[in-house]
Amino acid sequence: MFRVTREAIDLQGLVDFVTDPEAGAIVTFIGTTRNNNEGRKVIALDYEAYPEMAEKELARLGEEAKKRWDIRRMAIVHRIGPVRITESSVIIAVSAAHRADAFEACRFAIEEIKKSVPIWKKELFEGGEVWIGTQSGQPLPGR
Amino acid sequence: MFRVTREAIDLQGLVDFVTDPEAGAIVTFIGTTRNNNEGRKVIALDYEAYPEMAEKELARLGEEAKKRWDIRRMAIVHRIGPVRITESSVIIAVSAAHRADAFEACRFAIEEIKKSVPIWKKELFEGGEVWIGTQSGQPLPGR
Amino acid sequence: MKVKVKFFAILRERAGTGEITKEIRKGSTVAELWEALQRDYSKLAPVDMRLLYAVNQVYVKADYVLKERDEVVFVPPVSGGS
Amino acid sequence: MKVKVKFFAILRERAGTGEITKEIRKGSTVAELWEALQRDYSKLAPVDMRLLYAVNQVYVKADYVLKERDEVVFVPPVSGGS
Repeated sequence: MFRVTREAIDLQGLVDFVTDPEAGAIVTFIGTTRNNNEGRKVIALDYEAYPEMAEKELARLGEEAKKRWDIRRMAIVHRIGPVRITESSVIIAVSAAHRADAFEACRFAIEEIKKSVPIWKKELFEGGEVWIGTQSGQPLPGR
Repeated sequence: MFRVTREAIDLQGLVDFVTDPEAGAIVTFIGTTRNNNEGRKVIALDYEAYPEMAEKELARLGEEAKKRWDIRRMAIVHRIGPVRITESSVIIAVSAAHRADAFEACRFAIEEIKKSVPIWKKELFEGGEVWIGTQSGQPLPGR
Repeated sequence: MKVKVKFFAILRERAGTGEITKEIRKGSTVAELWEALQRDYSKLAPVDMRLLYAVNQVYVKADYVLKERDEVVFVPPVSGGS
Repeated sequence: MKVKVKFFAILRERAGTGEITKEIRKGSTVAELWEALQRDYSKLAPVDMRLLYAVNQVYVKADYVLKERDEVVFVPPVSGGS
């Protein structure tokens, strides 16, 4: 399951999806909106995706993980739109016979998402907003 | 939250417990009963604990993780009694500002549980049962 | 010939639109299309970030030669995850 | 003086009981208590595994000197997790 959604992500649903009788370990990563970033008071993160390509890239990354580690199943769901403090922007769930594979594949997935998947976040903070990763020096002033 | 319980473990409850406005990452580890082990067809794992000491050891391990990594909150719940295929025997949830700390502290916790926490599992398999870690050669015949 | 261009995130805001159809010469590369778009949309240039190029939802190099009806996206630095 | 001994897992099964009270000499160590228990419960010996010792829910060394009403547990190899 490799999806982009506007809805809140259902953690238990993802874990159920990767649950497998051959698995002894499930590792999940949940990315949540933090109330601060580089000294700014964050109000929310607003995510935008190129959805068709983002889902393809997530699936490609899942295939890559299956080649590298002995894992059973993987699910990644990324939310788009505004994600408020403590809410989840992304959840990754990986099952494997043994825990080392599950940990490493899960870590790999979140690192790769941050490199190649066409999803962008705008940080809405007290006093302005900025597209993360595009800052040329100072954040843009609020509009 | 560091507990031993006879009930099924509520993943979402643990994640809610560690959710924190200062956290950007939550990592969970779920240990599940696998349908096979060393060539045996596993029916269930039956866990037993020295519960008061097990909870103290889990809490001690949580304190140790807080010293080593910059984490926000941690919860560990270990189930005892029979845990059937695909069911969870242990769930660890860790929140942190940054993902590296959450991953490393979670991995540390499960490795330490397997070393020091007074919990034991008896494997019930087709044809017998065995206390894992006490095998002197062959598994004991079924009774 | 015509290609479809989609803009996302900071480029969408700078272009003031999410999707356009653009007439280009046969044999144009994706890099040449980007140069033409910078002339059409003054706010796109100068771009102070490294862009990647995607055609029909796959990353391509700057010298990729476009075909009729290709869907082209100029990908600003991605920042998904959390 | 008396101490409480709890048996868990394989030792509980071998002893046929989960908890006993045992009379010992003052100054006895936890290792000496274990030797005495092996005489009381023939199935406990020989123990084909490495045991740890816990007194009042804290791990201790073999030469730990017991006190009246201590709660002693002989810890077989742990195997929690999954």
